[in-house]
Amino acid sequence: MRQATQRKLLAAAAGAVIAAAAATASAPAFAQAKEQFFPLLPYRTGPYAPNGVPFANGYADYLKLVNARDGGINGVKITFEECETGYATDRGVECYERLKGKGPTGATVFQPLSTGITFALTDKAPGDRIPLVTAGYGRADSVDGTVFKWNFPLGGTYWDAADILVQYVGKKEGGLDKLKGKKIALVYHDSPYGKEPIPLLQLRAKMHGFELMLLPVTHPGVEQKATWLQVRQHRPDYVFLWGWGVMNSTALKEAVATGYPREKMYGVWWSGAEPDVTPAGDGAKGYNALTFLAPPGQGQVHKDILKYVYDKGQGSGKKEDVGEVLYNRGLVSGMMAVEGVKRAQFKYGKKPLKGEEVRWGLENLALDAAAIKKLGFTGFMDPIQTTCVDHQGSHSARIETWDGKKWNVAPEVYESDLQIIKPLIRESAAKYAAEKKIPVRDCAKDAG
Amino acid sequence: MKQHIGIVSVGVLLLAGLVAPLATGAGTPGFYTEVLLGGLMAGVLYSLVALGIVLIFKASGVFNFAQGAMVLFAALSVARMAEAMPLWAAALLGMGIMVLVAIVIERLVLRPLVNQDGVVLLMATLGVSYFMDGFGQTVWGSDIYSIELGIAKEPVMILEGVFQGGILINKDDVAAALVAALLVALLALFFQKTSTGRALRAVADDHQAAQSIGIPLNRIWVIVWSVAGVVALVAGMVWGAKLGVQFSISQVALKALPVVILGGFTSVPGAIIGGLIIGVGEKMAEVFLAPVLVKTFDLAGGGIENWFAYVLALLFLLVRPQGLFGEKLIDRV
Amino acid sequence: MSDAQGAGDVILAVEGVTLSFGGVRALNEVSFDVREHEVRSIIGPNGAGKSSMLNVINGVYHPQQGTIRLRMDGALREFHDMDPHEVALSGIARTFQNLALFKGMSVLDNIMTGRNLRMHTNLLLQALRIGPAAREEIEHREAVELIIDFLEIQAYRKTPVGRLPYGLQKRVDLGRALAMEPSVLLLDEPMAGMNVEEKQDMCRFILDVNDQMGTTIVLIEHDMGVVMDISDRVVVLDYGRKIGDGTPEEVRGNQAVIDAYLGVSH
Amino acid sequence: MFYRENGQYKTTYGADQQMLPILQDRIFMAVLLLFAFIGVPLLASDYLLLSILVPFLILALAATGLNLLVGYCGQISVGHAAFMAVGAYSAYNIVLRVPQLNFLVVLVLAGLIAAAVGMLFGIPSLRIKGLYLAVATLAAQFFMDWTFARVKWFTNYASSGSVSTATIDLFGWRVDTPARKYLFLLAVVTVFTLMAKNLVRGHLGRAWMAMRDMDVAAEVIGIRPVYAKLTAFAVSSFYVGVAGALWGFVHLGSWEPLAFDINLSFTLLFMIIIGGMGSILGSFFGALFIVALPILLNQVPAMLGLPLATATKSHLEVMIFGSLIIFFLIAEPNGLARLWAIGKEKLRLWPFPH
Repeated sequence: MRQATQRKLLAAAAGAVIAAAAATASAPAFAQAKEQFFPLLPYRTGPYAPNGVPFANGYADYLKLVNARDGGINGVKITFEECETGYATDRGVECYERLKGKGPTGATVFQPLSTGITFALTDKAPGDRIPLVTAGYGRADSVDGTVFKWNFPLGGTYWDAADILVQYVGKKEGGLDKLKGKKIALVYHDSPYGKEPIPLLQLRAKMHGFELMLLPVTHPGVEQKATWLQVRQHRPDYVFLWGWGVMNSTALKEAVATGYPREKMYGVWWSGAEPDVTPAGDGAKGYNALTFLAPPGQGQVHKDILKYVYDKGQGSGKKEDVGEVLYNRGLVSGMMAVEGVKRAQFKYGKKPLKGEEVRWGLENLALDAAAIKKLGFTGFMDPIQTTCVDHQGSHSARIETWDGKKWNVAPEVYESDLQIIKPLIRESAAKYAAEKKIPVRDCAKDAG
Repeated sequence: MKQHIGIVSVGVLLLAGLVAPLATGAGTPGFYTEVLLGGLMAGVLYSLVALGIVLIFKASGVFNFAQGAMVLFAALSVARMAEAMPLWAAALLGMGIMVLVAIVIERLVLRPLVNQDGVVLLMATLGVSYFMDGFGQTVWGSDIYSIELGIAKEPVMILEGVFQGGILINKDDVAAALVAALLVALLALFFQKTSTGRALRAVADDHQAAQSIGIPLNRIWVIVWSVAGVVALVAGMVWGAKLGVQFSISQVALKALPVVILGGFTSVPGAIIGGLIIGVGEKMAEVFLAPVLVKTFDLAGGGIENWFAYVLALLFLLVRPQGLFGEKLIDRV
Repeated sequence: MSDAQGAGDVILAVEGVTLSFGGVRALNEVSFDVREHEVRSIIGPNGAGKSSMLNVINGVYHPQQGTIRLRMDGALREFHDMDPHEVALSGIARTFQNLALFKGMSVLDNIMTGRNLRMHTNLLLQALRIGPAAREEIEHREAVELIIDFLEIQAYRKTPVGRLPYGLQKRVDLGRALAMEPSVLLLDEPMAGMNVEEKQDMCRFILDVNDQMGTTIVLIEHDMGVVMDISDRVVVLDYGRKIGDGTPEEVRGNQAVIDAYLGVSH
Repeated sequence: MFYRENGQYKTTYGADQQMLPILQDRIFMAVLLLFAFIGVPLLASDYLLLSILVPFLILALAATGLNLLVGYCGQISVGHAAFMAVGAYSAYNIVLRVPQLNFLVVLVLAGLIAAAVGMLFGIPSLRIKGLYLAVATLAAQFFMDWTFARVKWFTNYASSGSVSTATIDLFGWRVDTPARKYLFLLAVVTVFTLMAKNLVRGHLGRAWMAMRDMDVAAEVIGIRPVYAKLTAFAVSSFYVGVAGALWGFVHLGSWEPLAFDINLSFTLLFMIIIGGMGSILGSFFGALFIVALPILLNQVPAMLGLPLATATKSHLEVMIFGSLIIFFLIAEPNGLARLWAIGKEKLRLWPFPH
């Protein structure tokens, strides 16, 4: 008898599931509200959650700030929805499909914070006419707007990062020519993200005669004993760390355990946040990382966020985490998306805009020092200016060092060497265009 | 006879693999020793997870896929509770939680599935593992948390006179090894000296005999799962102290499967030795063999330690299915 | 009784078979033969090695010593370390003491598996189920229906075997073996646990098989009445040794057999 | 009342051996297929097509493949995503190197390559089973993941290790819109499902089930274990390989080895446990359930006015998966497919249950 009831319940549950699936299928038609919809693809769970959470909080908080402080973007209210990706590509694609049609005008712009998901969405975005902003990650060759019309790696790519690191250690050695005979090890996350800088480093290695050791670390990156034993065996002069999530802190711990000096370790900008160093405790002291925009700390925009968002109990995270490295990066990413919309509103009017209209805005972004100051981001980013050919807009970065308590950013600004990177970008983009049979845009004719 | 040839050849191969790097001069003796030690340390952690699995398998015939999730859950509990109380109190409370977990698992999962096929139970523990991963992170959060055992992380250089370049030793590694050894000794005492322990051994040897001397099977399961829970707690604390308490702990525990295959499903010494062999084997392979493979086949990097354990276990299975110390299995019609 | 057909030539010969597990000898230099068309019984107390004997003939166990010969294509041929499916191919079928039916399948499918060794259409044709595959399936279905009619289990065709009462399951087990159209049929306690009526039915089936299909039968059974009734010749095992061999009357008078059974039976 | 088989007599064995012996079932299936082929593409939104139906169809195909091995032949595998990867990378390389080949041919070739690899890793099943076999399939999982990440040839020396595909072109019909993707998959999956159904009804299927239920008895009645087990591995890997190729080409478009990691293997296993082991229909139920659950979790609480945090939702999701696995193993080991069958049984008797 009991079993029979159980079965009935089960059957009912199964029926309900199927019915509900059918119900969600026919998405309700949205009234033409004055709203701009922002899809968010965070990862608040899984091995990368420690890094995904602050970024997602920063991004969401900025959108909340714009609504609370300015009443939206020129009167168009921002709505947003999160869809957890767990840093997994297939989940990311599902989330993209789920969110791309939401809101009165569809999704404004996607920022997946995952190079793997970016690769997948790069194929889909042109069909759906939605731009992708990948500030500081994604495909390095997508700088080329003639091929990658919908991608915007604003502010920096991994080729810039790798190039700047080589320049920096060259300078430390007393000139790039002094790198001859040196050994540089790349300890990288074994995914498109970690592999992205390799072509540039190989090119630089050939140019300057240093030896490049490639040491991949498998997802999620908690097993690095063997990697660091190899570091100990070969004693490279520098270690470049291209890690993400738990991999970074593990790398630092293993470096401590194998006695590799942290002063000779340089992380990419995704390996230089608080969750990366704090688990390693004092062992992380002396470790360096790049920071391209948004160093840690608080400025005008943070004051606004605390006032308009957190003091009203609307904050996405904890109050004391506002101002962390990755939080700030989320903030800047959110801001650039909003500025893209603002720019597009100049051309298309102050109404909810479609993805392809926002794309134009992102391609014609011009944030100079004055504009940045007005937004309250002074000291958190460099000026940025995009064009049809250059979807990146800024090629500079700084070096920060962990002193055991906080990140100290050195004042020098480094610029990547476009002489070296540009041909690489052109070559790679051309290969992509040929593979996918994409027509190349002519920027002189096609401004919109 | 055929069996012995298989074993001997595997042994010879393993030994050859061990000696090869030295013979070919791929590393200095000092460095070689460091790799060996690194492997042993990784192996200790595998052993600790495998130990829990073997205990449960011995007493209830269940392969506990959820042991990794239990390690994570225990470590998360201790790490988060230690934020509010001294570590020892958190650890004690953690033990209490693991006993509670054991009781719940016995009531809700094992009892209804009694006498089911081994594969069904395996899948059930896979379900338990998913549940505990989600539950643990819901209750305790999904950041990286640290457990501070108060041991310095900076390595010490020893034997500089003996080997060129000396050998780096980590105090926390040594501590981990000591803790593991202590745990095994305690378990041995528990099984030899206490009446509960002896009863557990009786069950392992013969289920019916155990029932006939009046030990309720349910209680035994609870006890065994509790013991395995405590083992998980120790593993979690050692691991957590070393690498931080984080979701991925639960995944690395998959490696315990090849370990118990190598050591034998029912052998406690097998779990320890199997863990050490896998640990040493994969580090040796990664450091010495992978660069050769990479050069020969122009691979995009090494990383063979990801599959080395499984492939080793698979090959081993083909020559000796019962593992190093396991009991021989006979199929009856 | 099947005397009418008369005992034919030797179809199966067991010679000096010894089988041990670890140190325990389950069978010790056992020899006997089976003639075509006869009903040959193997009896003995529990643990005498009867089922081990069938397992050796079946190829489930490989004996340490001794040979087994089977008549194939008119001549007795020794088969050496054959695997069970090879034994099945050479015409020996078997039922099991503890039901070994495929419990997830219907009665029909269980019996159909007995036809498997005669079904040869390849994977692709089966997947498409066209032409030869469909024809083959129907052809064998017809053969199986004959068996179902013969065993009087028409009503249970599509029932999962697990739901049938014990006596009917035993019939399905027999049906599965018959579907192989064996020349020799090994029956391991086909009547164990049955009531009198069921036993009578089963006896009838066995004799009909022996009569109508001419199948040679090797039978293990505990019910002495049944054994003495339907067997042409009987082998007696005790502790893995053969202690008696002959017609039911001869065996009944054998002192060694009486001694062996004294402790067990009356 | 209307679901009765009274008066439907079978006069030939051919008629009795039909896939759906009851007339009403045949009508239902015909209507369902008609609706799936004509109604759905007209009515469904792009989101429903791309996010639910496309992954549902592909995963149902993969789950069917896994079910042939685990549910029908009783051989456990916790590494089937590896064979999906083999299918996907094979298809990628065939298209890359022989671009003029029709994609349907590519699909079959990819499946065959996966089948060969599957058989290779199935060889240990001849000696070992259960847990022991699990380690063999885990070896397949991790070894194949590694191979595709490391051997540059497989990814055409892409520096990122990620590969991307061009749109499929079938005799000039481009599979690019959501509706076309859906239709293409539906056709492929329908054909393969029919073939799977035929296989399990034929003598090979009976051999598999016999191995599963009682391997010694199966051998004694003349079934060759080598043949039965290896064909199960081969056919299963073939299906999964085809599914992998479709997953890469139709669903993802571009992917990296991580797309076929161990979690996908577990997901496939969960599908057949929840859906029903040893049931083709169950594979579909399981796939639908697992594809739909996260989406429902995302949308239903919000509809009820209980918005959940993103993290809670995804933790809740794994908790629900975990509990459901245990629940089904305890309460209904034959999964949703069995519930369906019970429902039909009830309907057959309705409205007079006695």
